[in-house]
Amino acid sequence: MATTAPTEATDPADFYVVDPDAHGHAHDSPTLLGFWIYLMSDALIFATLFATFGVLSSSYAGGPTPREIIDLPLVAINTAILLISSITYGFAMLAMGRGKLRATQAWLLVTGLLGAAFVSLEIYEFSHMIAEGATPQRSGYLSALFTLVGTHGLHVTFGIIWIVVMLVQLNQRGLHIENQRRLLCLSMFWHFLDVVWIGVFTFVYLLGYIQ
Amino acid sequence: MSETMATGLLDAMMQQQSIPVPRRLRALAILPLLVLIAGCSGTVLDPAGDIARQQRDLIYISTVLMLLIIVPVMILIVVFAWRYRKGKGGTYDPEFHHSTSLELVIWSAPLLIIIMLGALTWSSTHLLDPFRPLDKAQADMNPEAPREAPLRVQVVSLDWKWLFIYPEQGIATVNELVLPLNRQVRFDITSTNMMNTFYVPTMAGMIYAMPGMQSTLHASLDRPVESEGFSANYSGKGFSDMRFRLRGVDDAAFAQWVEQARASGRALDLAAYRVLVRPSERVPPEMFSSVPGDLFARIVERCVEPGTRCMSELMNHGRAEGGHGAMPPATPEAAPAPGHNISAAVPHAGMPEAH
Amino acid sequence: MFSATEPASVSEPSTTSAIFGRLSWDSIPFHEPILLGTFIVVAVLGIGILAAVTKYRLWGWLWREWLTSVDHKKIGIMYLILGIVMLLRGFADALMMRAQQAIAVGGEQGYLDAHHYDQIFSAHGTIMIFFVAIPLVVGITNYVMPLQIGARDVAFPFLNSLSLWLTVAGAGLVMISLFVGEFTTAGWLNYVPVANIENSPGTGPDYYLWALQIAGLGTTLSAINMVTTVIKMRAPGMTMMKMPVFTWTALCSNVLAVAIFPALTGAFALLMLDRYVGTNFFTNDLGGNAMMYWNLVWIWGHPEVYVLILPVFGIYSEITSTFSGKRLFGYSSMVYATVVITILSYLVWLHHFFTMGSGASVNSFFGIATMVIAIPTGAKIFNWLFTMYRGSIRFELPMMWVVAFMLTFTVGGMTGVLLAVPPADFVLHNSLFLVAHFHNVIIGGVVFGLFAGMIYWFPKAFGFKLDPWWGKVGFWGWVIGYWVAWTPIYIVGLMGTTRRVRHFDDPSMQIWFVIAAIGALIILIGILGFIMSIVMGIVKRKELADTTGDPWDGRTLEWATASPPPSYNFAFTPVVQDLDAWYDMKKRGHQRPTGGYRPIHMPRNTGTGVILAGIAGVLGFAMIWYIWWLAAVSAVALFVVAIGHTFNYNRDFYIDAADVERDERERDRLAAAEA
Amino acid sequence: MSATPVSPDGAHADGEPHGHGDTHNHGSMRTYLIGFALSVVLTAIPFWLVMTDALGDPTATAAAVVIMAVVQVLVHTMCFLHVNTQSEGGWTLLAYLFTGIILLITIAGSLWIMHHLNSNMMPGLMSGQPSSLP
Repeated sequence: MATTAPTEATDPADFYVVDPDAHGHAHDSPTLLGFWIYLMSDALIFATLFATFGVLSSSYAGGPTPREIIDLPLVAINTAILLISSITYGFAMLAMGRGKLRATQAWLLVTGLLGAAFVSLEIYEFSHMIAEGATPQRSGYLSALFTLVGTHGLHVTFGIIWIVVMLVQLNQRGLHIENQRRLLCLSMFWHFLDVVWIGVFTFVYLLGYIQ
Repeated sequence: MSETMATGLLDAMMQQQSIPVPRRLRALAILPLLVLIAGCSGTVLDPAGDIARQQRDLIYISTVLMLLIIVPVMILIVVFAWRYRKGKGGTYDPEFHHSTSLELVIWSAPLLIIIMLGALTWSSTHLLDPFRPLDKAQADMNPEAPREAPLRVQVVSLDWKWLFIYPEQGIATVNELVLPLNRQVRFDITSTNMMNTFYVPTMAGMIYAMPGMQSTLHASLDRPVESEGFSANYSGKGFSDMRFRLRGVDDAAFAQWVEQARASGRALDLAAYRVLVRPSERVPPEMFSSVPGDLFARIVERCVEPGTRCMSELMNHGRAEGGHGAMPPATPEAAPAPGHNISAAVPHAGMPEAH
Repeated sequence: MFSATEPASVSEPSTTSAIFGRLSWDSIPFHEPILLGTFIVVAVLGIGILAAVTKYRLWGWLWREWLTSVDHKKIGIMYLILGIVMLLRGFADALMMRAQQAIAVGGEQGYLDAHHYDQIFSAHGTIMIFFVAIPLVVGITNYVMPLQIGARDVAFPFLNSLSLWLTVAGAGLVMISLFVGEFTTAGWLNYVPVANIENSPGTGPDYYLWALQIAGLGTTLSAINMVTTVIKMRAPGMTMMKMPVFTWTALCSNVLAVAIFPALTGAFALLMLDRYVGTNFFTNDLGGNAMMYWNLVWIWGHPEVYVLILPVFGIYSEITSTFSGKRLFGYSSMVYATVVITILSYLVWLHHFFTMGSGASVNSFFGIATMVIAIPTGAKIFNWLFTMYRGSIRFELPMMWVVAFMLTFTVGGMTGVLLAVPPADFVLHNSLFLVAHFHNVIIGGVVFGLFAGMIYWFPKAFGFKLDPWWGKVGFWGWVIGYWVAWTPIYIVGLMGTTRRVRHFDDPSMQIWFVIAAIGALIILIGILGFIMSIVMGIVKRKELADTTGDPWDGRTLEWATASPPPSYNFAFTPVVQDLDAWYDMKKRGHQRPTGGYRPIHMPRNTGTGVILAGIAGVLGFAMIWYIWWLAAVSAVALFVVAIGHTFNYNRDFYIDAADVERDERERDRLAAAEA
Repeated sequence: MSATPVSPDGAHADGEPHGHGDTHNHGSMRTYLIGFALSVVLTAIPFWLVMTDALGDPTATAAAVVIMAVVQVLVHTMCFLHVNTQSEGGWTLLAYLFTGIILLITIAGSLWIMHHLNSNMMPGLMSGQPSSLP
């Protein structure tokens, strides 16, 4: 088509969308894709932390070793909590899809509470370790462990705050299209944290334990 | 320089098989870098050791290889820019924007050069690996043949000066490195605090000196030199003047110099080391008549101060606790040098030496 | 271990330290004449500008039209202004270094002591990469890319504003470090162990870390925004293989930025933990591993070069094609080359520390991977070459920059491949040869391209061309200055001289540094020439004006709209049928609609970006000076403002059809008056 | 705000259904439940393996644990994050794969490099690793 000679009579419609309605464009928000790309970038921050943890994973410097500090049953409970919170968030999404505001809010609340339980248990675990002298300052290994697990915990905390904000906004405006979009972003965020946790419990806790 | 000429040079080079490169070629290689005038005084280009010479030759060969494509391209840029300027006679063909054969050339010409360079890189990187003894090739071919053991020099970068320990001679110097000619030297290198690189341009390439690490460099000098070495990696305030004198001397002069050091009467004991390790700048050369045999190992293991635990000991603790259990305790190796240990009270950890 | 400097005098907790942290009158360098002089000049200039703004009652205009703007064009221009202002600062550092090295030979120690010299070279590198090159590249991308794809704005206009102001906040912290406290002395990547708390207990590394974390967040957000924009906002008909080359390169560059900045953020965060909390990531003892810091920063560092140079390759492609009057030769191979470089550039970072001793196999792998990048890069050079072939080349300023680039950059590429051969790197690593190499690529590649791009698109943004005579002064100043300044540095590098040295013993070196200093002065002429070409362009804007919107006979969509473009970019979204969409439209007898205008949906301006970035700057400052209460307050404020912003659902509005019609009629009138 | 990519014939280039906007990505009860069930299994087994040392061999246990983690990540990606070739015209999948590659390069590359550095330069200290001296 590049080689066609200029035609005598041209119509602006050959060059521009003169009637947007006729083309039937849906208002397609870039938000979800943008948020997904943000999550990918966040995943790479975790990759950095995982790499650092891998490099420092045997730098005990005479301090505690994984077997001395890891409480596997506690980690198993925490993993279960987070996994259940994934499915409850899923139920919130399904309720949203059916347009049920109350059910959406209820499931969100359950998810938020499970998240809070997860963070509380993690704080308990950390304080226990610190009380036993396994502080982040003790060795490279512990620095990396606290930072990696703590960064994940921090993300979960942000997720909880976000859930609270969403509960308020759902109360104010219901299942507004904008709110739906935000809930979808939050959904990706929440499930993403669960994916990261798979890496954490596998590489930090399970492999640490058998090392 | 035309392409055919450059190809001819390549052929000449291939026949030559390997280094050294003919003088004619060298001059051509440096020409475009405008270094011709500086060529003779430049230390990287004027080596006094085999490793540095091979590294320099590698620079020449790679440069020539790349010029094979760079020079024609640069000529074409100028020619096209001139010939096809607007309204000056060059054919104007606005539809010329694709040509499969041309694109094939465009991708394959650089590819060929890179394949050649890549092969060169692979072999030279292994051949000139600083960890590799210089006589490795002969030793592999004829393991029974008697080999002269390399001279050992332990290098410690302090803030901001260089400490050289000659374990076999039992002496140490600060900011002065004296080496016998035509003898392989094995440098074991570490640092007390900052990261530096141990760099003597006339002798060999550089390698990092890092705290808690021991890196190794093999090199030799083959003609008498008075030269300088320094750190190439910025390490803080006193970095600029962190230089040492390098002298390449014959065996007799080296023996004489060792005797002179031994007679100097100052021992590098714990007290002297504590003074030395303090940050200082522009330190004049010093000599020590004796040095503890385990000083270097303790610097690497970060346990010079009595009462501090050595890294290998800490690590073995971790491993023993960590489940393997069966890890044997570090075996103390006989210190290769005469002299005392720095602190008999501290249990001696494994010497981080290669075999 | 003994530390390099005396530990910070941590005074007893007192009222002053509770309020001001470690900030005191001693932190301000009253006793240093150079700094004090600079401070006075900056303060006088600053007060002058503020007074002028107040006198002419421009605050409201500034706030409404610029600070709160979410228009990608205005944000792009502000990025460019930031980049040019910071270029002056970074170049001042360069001149000081050149002067020091030209003087300090033998017994002469020069006029800078280590403490200052080390800060200057650290600041020079930091500023030139993070606050000159990145803002200029992001600025041009911001301005041009949405126009090229026929979009009304970027995907997330508010985020765009936030990204800009975060970058400004980071730049602000670097500038403040000049007068309050100190900047880092640990090099442009704040290397450990120099930057460890034991070795640098002062505020320098903290200034560095906070400035770059804040600016880096801005850059990451901006990159996410640009990637989404290219994917989601293209005009109908513009398939991936019909995207302009600059858009392609901008896409790849921003994908790469999204991929690498996390590594930098991570590395800096870990160093912050080391410095503030006392963890042992990069310490010498207790299991820390300083090599890991180098590993992480170079995972970012090498691809970053491509983040900068890919869009610039796009600029060269657009310019070569436009001024040769031809479609780009080998468009698809150019695209493939760009994509291949994007991925390969992530596989080469170890070549920055071959000499650390990872062994022959690792070194050769990364060495060869590095060389392989030369293949697609070489293909690009050939593509530009054969775009010129059988062209009808108009040697206007942008095209002159392109030819200068091709000649300069090939040399830089060659020395780069040389450094990728590990045994050669063993003698050249950290030498001035290396420094000359990367200035060869960054000046000869990135900077030349940025000037070419700014000159090329200037008439689009402002409706008139730059003054050509001064533009040529700028051009020759840079090109000649570059070669005079950097050839001697290549030479002393081959003589085994290392970088970051402030004093030389060997008097035979001096002549080369003197020549290099002269070269830097010639570059100064180049910078001033460029600034003069803007000033004289404004003075002569009537005769340099362009009313067509298409002053260079362009080929891509940005030339289809008015110069400067209206806030909505295109009254009607263009429909793309071919590569070089605008050229194709012109060839088919382009016609604009003359009626039937519709209301246009646009994002609303907001001050949240400025406010958030301002609070982030305060948070950084408070953390640097250990003013804990202020840090806590600003952290809470940051949260409150950010969450508060999400309660604002009123973020867009419609431009009336009548207003659109008025703008478009005005454009027709001007064009008719010209004809 | 602006148009989506549309191919010349006017159809959406990314093959999305019209008019549904961006909120179609909810998944279904079925995918959530399948995902949850699989995740429970894939979490329980590795914990059980490690806590009881059922395989008796640390290397085998480690391998099993890592394999199950990888599988579970894929399960989450498909069932919870709904990444597939359709969503956002395949861009989410592309971004995911690209990130996966970069992630692997970052982690594997760092470990490879740092392992060689450590074994070259802490010969006496690494776990029985001899120095790289040939």
